[in-house]
Amino acid sequence: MRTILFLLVFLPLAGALFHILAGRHVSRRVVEIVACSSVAGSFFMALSALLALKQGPLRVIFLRWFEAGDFHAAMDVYYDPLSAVMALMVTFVSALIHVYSVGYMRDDEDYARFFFYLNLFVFCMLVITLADDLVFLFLGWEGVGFCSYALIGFWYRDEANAAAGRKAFLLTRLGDVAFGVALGLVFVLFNRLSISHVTTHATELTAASATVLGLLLLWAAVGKSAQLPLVVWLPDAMAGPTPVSALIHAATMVTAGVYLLMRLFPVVLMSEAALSAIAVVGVLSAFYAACAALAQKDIKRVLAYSTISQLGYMFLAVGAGDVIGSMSFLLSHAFYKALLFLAAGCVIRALHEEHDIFRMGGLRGRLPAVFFLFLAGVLSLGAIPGTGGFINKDRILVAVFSHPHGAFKILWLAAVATSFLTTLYAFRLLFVVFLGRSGQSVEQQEIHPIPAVMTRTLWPLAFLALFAGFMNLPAVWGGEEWLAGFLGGVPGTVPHLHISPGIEWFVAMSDGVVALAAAALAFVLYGPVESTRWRAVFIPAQTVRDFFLSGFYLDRLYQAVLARPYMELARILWLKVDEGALDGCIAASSRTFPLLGSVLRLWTTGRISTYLLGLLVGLTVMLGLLVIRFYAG
Amino acid sequence: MIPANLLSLIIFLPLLGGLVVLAFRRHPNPCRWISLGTASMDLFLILSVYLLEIRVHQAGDWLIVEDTSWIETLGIRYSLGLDGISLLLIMLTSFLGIIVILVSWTQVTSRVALFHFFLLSMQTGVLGVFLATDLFLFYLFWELQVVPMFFIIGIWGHEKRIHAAVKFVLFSITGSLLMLAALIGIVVVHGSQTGHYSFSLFDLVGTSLSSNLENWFFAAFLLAFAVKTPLFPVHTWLPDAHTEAPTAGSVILAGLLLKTGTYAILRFAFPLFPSAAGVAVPVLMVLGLSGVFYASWIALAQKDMKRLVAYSSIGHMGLIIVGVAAWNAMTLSGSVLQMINHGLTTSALFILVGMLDERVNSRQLSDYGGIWRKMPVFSGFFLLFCMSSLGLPGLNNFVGEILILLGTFKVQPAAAVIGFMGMVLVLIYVLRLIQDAFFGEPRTDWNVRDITGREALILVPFALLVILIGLYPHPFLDLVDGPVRNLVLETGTAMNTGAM
Amino acid sequence: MMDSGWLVILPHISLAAGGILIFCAGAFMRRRASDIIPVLAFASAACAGVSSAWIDPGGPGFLGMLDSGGFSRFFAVIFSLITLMTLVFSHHYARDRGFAGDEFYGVLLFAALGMILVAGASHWLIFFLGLELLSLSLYVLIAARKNDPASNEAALKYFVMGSVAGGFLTFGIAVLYAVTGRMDISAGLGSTMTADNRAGLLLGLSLVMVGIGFKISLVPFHLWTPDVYQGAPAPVTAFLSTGSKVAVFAALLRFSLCSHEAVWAYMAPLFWGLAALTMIVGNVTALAQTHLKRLLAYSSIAQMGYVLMALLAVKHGGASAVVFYLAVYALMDLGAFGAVAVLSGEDRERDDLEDYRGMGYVHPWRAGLLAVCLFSLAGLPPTAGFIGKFVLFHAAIQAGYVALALVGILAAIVSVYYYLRVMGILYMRTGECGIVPRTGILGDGAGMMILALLLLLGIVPSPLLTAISNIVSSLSH
Amino acid sequence: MTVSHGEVIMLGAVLFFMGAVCAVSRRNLIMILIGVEVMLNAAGIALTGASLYWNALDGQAFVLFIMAFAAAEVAVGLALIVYSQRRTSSVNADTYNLMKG
Repeated sequence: MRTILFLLVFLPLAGALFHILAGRHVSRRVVEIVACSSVAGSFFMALSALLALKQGPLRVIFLRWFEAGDFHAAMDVYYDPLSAVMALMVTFVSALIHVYSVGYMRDDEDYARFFFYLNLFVFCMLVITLADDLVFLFLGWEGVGFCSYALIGFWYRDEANAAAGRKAFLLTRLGDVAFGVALGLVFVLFNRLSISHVTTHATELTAASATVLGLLLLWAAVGKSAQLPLVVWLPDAMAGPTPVSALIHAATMVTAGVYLLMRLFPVVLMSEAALSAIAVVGVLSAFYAACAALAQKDIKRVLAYSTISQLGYMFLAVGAGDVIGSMSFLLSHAFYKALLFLAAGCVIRALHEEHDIFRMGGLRGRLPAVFFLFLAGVLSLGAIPGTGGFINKDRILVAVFSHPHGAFKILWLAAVATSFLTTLYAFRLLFVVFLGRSGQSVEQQEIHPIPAVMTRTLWPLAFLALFAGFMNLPAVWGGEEWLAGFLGGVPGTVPHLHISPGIEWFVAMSDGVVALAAAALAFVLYGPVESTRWRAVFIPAQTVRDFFLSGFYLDRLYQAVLARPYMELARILWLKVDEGALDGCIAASSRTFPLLGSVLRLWTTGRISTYLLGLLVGLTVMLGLLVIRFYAG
Repeated sequence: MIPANLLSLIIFLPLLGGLVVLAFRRHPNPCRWISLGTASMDLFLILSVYLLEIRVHQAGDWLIVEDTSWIETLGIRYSLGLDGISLLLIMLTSFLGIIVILVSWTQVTSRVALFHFFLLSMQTGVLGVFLATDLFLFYLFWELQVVPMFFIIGIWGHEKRIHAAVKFVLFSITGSLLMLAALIGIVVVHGSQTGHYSFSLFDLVGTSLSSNLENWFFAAFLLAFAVKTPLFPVHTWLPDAHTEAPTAGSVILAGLLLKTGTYAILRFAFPLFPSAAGVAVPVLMVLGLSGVFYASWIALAQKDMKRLVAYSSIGHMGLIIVGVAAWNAMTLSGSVLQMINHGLTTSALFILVGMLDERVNSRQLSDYGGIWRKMPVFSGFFLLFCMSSLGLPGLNNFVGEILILLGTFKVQPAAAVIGFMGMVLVLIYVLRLIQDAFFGEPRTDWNVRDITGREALILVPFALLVILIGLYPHPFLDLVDGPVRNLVLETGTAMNTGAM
Repeated sequence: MMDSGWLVILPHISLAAGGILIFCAGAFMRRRASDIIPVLAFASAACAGVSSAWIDPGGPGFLGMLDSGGFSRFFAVIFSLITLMTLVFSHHYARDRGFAGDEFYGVLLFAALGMILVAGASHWLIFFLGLELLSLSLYVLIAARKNDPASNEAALKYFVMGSVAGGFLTFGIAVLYAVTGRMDISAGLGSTMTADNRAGLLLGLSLVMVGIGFKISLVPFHLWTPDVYQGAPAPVTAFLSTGSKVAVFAALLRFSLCSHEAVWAYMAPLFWGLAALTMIVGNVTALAQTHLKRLLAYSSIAQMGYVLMALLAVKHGGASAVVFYLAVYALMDLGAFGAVAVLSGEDRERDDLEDYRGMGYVHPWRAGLLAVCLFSLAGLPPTAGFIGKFVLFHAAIQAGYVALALVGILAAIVSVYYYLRVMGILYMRTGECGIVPRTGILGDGAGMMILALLLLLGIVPSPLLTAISNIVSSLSH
Repeated sequence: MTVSHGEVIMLGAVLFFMGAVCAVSRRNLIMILIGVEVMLNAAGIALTGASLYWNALDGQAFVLFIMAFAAAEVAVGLALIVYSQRRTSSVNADTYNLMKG
């Protein structure tokens, strides 16, 4: 088991090492094989580890990392059902995306660097998933941030891409500050930084420290998962290659934030305030991003905002106390969002790097396979009853609705509204891209052939996107809630929500109706049939659309309030304070001495009379002092 | 098994080599080879100490001591001592000693013999500082290291070199002369109390001073060390010195000279004046953290790459000061390790900037851009060291920083929180550096080749060490563990009683 | 008794005889004089040095007017060395400039005799005679370059100043004698202070201090120093700035040690003020100098301030610090002015700082000598000046003069700036620094010896320090 | 009638003061030299008086040496002054200011 876990974590690292050391000297094929097989190997290890998880949670130390005083950091894993499921998902999606990338990066010269980062990313993500020691987890946490930075800016020759990477790194690191502080707090409170230790001793926390810790963790998660107010980096992150967007900015890394909250849920659970904060942040982000997604023109940006929105649901679930709901939503989101991104990647590739959805249109006939794949993703994202997406979202909404705290009803309403918007933009995307009138540019252009490896890898994802949710089919509908049962052992979780069937039915019905209504509206507005009248009613004015398109001008706000003053102050600090005031003071005081010197040298007049006078004056002063002394003492 | 005056040999071997080099005034290549040989021999000696001695003693107290009479009339002895902390630092010293010779191999072409003489004598000075346990001897080495640096900056530097060199010396001297007064002061007080005039650190520790006097003495010591460290706000010599110095000078400055400042605080200022130090802890923390913020902030606005790295240096050293001020086993270990880390990372960055300068003859960021395309391997190294500089886990700086910050959190949570925030500021300027220099399209048309074999030989050890310390710092931390425990035990308690 | 008396004055005799012989040679051996005279001068100076170093007369001599203890003999050795070095430095210098006659060498030896007398005097008469012999000789030496207006002006200034200061000194001695009735220095100064003699004692001492302060250029009696140093031929400047200052300071040290505690309590604050003023004014004024010799002049003024600071500690065991520093100071200034001498062109003195640009590479050894001397003056390791400064500050702080020590430290910080400026000109600038002057191997050899001594004393000062502390302890009893 | 010891010293002091003022205030080199002579002679008078008071001869011996020295000094000084005067045709002390600062 130890070996399995070791390989699970470190196989991708080995791949990464291979790429960086030998990648430039071996053929492309070798690099591709090593990259894919290391991740695939990791997937099989995850699978076999899952099968071997019978004996309960397992803590394995690989390496004593560093020690000083009473502090110990180790490279170790804490393998429990939650991390097992997560690891399985991560390795599975990663493996598929690696394979997809082989096709996607076929024409790129810098493939070795690409696969280095990609493999390294998988390693770091697995560390986040499995680590027991929080410092080790932090390694993964920062590591994925770095990989994300490097991969967003992978095509560094365009400065905009590199800038997007920088922005992502920066904003996620703002969150990491809270992680670091949380580390400190945990260390002080528990004297250990082990997740297994912390979760088992969480009940010893006082309410105040639990709240502080919970809020710190929330802030850390907000940074990683691009929630309000640190959302602005994720849409820009779409500058990276599409597989990267799919893997890092949809399926895995961005979920690390919410995963952290799940992993340390017993701590969060100790604080009512922290839970509420998590829920509120989640709902707000979900609603905000759904609005923004409605107005986007760039296919990947729609999906990016959608990711933010869906992550909001996961936060909401954690805030409502339903870790299992959040986890299962996370899983199914990973599948359909990866699917959507990858399919979008196919579209983009086919249309010669075209991103604007209004320049696409009518692709159903020309890319039928991609259309069906995309459709599967949209159905699941739009939570159309009968898909996995619906089942998972339903569980969250039930949990929120039935939360004992009354204010959660408001959150539920907001969530339902968001749900409406979600389905609307999902179908908008589908209709505009695949069913709408074909865009001008697309008409004339040849469709760029898509490598088969790209589309074929998507079928398993499509299957899982549609049906993974059934693993958690509630008992009301005859399900067994298998996943919930499996995750039941995770500390702090509530495997089965014991709710009256009436409420369950009510929530499910309202949700379903909302989704179908939204889909219908989308058909009316963006469907193949022109309907100017409806559009005039429902599509808001240009200013509102711009407002949504720019993500509520949040980006511009931060630029104006934070980034630009910071730059400006840096210059002022440097030129005015450091070189001006500080150094200037010292320079001035050092200049006074030569000045004094040139005054004093006037004393040496060169004339003997002055010199002789010096003798007399000196004598007089000496005698004068002596006389004073004489009579004084 | 170990010769009686091994430590002296370690200290003075480079100087000896330097004198030999002077004889080859007209033959640059023999100069380089002799210097390289001397420096390697020194490293070999130190490593053999490490390998032999550590097994025997398991990093307890003082591993090797040397004590001979020197100036009897004043009670000054020639006494050297090696413990884990100094061992670690002299390893760094001799390692960088070799590196600077390699770095200057093609960069320095005029007055080669003199240059190597100064490099090697510089090394002697720094080694002496790390090994001296007699206060006078320490002071001698402390001043001694200034002189070669003055010439290295002043002769082989860039345009405003003389100004920078003079500024450097004046700052150093100002601090150290005041320290001299305090140093004599404590010896005199100790002598009048015990009748035994001694400059030995071991004798002087525990001298009971009136709190007023102790505060003054501590302030004087601290000023000298703070200037060298450099601690905000007495740092303004550093950007000039770094910008004007040749690469080797910058490496020595950042890698070694700055370390002597923090080392001396740890070895001398705190143990000698514990209760004054206890009082000064908040001040030090505030200054250290201000340094982190202030320097990191300013670094963002820099146009000159060397200046940028110089300011980053100030920020990193500020964090080390925070660690020293917190004075517990974690933070001290972290600080010592961080000295090594900073020595490696910042030196590597200076070397890289120097290599660019050598190729393009410019240090202005605006002249670069798109380097990655032209020099991928070089850029990879650069990225690695930048990531190390911003404390990416898995690389060396992280270990030191996390130890310092977590350890500080136990004592002074607010300071630790601010320290964590500082890490964002570091990120901002590092990313800007990478972005402006390496990404985008080249702004000027220059044609260069990627790194040469010699350059790879320089960079690979750095890279390996950066990763090794990041992933498995045990060999380093174990060395520090024992001495740090002693320091905490002896000085820590006295600090607390003083603070109360 | 008789034997011992002769032994005491053996160095003096050898110098005096050397001087007279040289004059005779100059008068009677017109043709071969230029070969013989330097040899004669060298031999008699060496003789004086050897005899004072190795022959211990075992008791005071010359009717008890001349101290023959270790203290005097130590300084006699130093003066012999200074004279030897000066002879070596001036050998080519004087010949090239046409003043290498018998008068130069002979007077030089008499000046040396004056120094030995001043440092060894235990009687006011000897002190007076030695000082005036020294002064008169120096007037002549400074004017050695007859055709050089600067040299002439320097001599004139030194003469006028010196004679007026001498007048003060003489009257001071008279007053001291009037109130104490003793011509013996230690007896006179050591006499207990009463209400009757208090005013007279202090008046007399103040007058004597004017004379001494002039000689060792304490501010405000220092104004002549830069002019005279600049105008005098470089080897003479070396001699003047080291020999006469060290000699007079040695005498001052003796006075201080002898003086009664009560007298000392009055004088110490004066010294405090003089020391502070000297250190500050000397160093600050040096900052504005553009001529090397003037810069060194101001530096030497400041150096005396440091020594005076340690002199305050004389009652607390500071004497050995003073003696050590005087020895080191002699080496440093001798080296610095000697370097100017050997670096100077044939026609004119190399004085403007700009003339030294890049000199470090054109004449590495000579410029190296200058550089090491400057480093030593600045108090940087590993030179003797570093140890010397340390010893001085140590003495001052140990005696409790912390404030003065801080003043000294601040002044020292200021001083580093101008020393480094010269260093920057020597090594960090490039420029034409003119023709290579001819200088014999002797001059360079002397320079190397000074350089070696400075470094050696910086690393192993212990033997000298131990010796000095023995000497000084013998003096104070 | 006898002059008291104190009065002799007083005479010396007055003379010295006059000499010192002369030396310091005059610009003429010759006059300065004369002032110095007066100062030296004042010292001689004081020494002689004190010698009589203490009833010891060493003070008077000292005076002899002062006289001898004064002669020597004048010899050297006049030579210098004459030489300088020939060069600049001035005996004003303040004309000699080639070097200053």
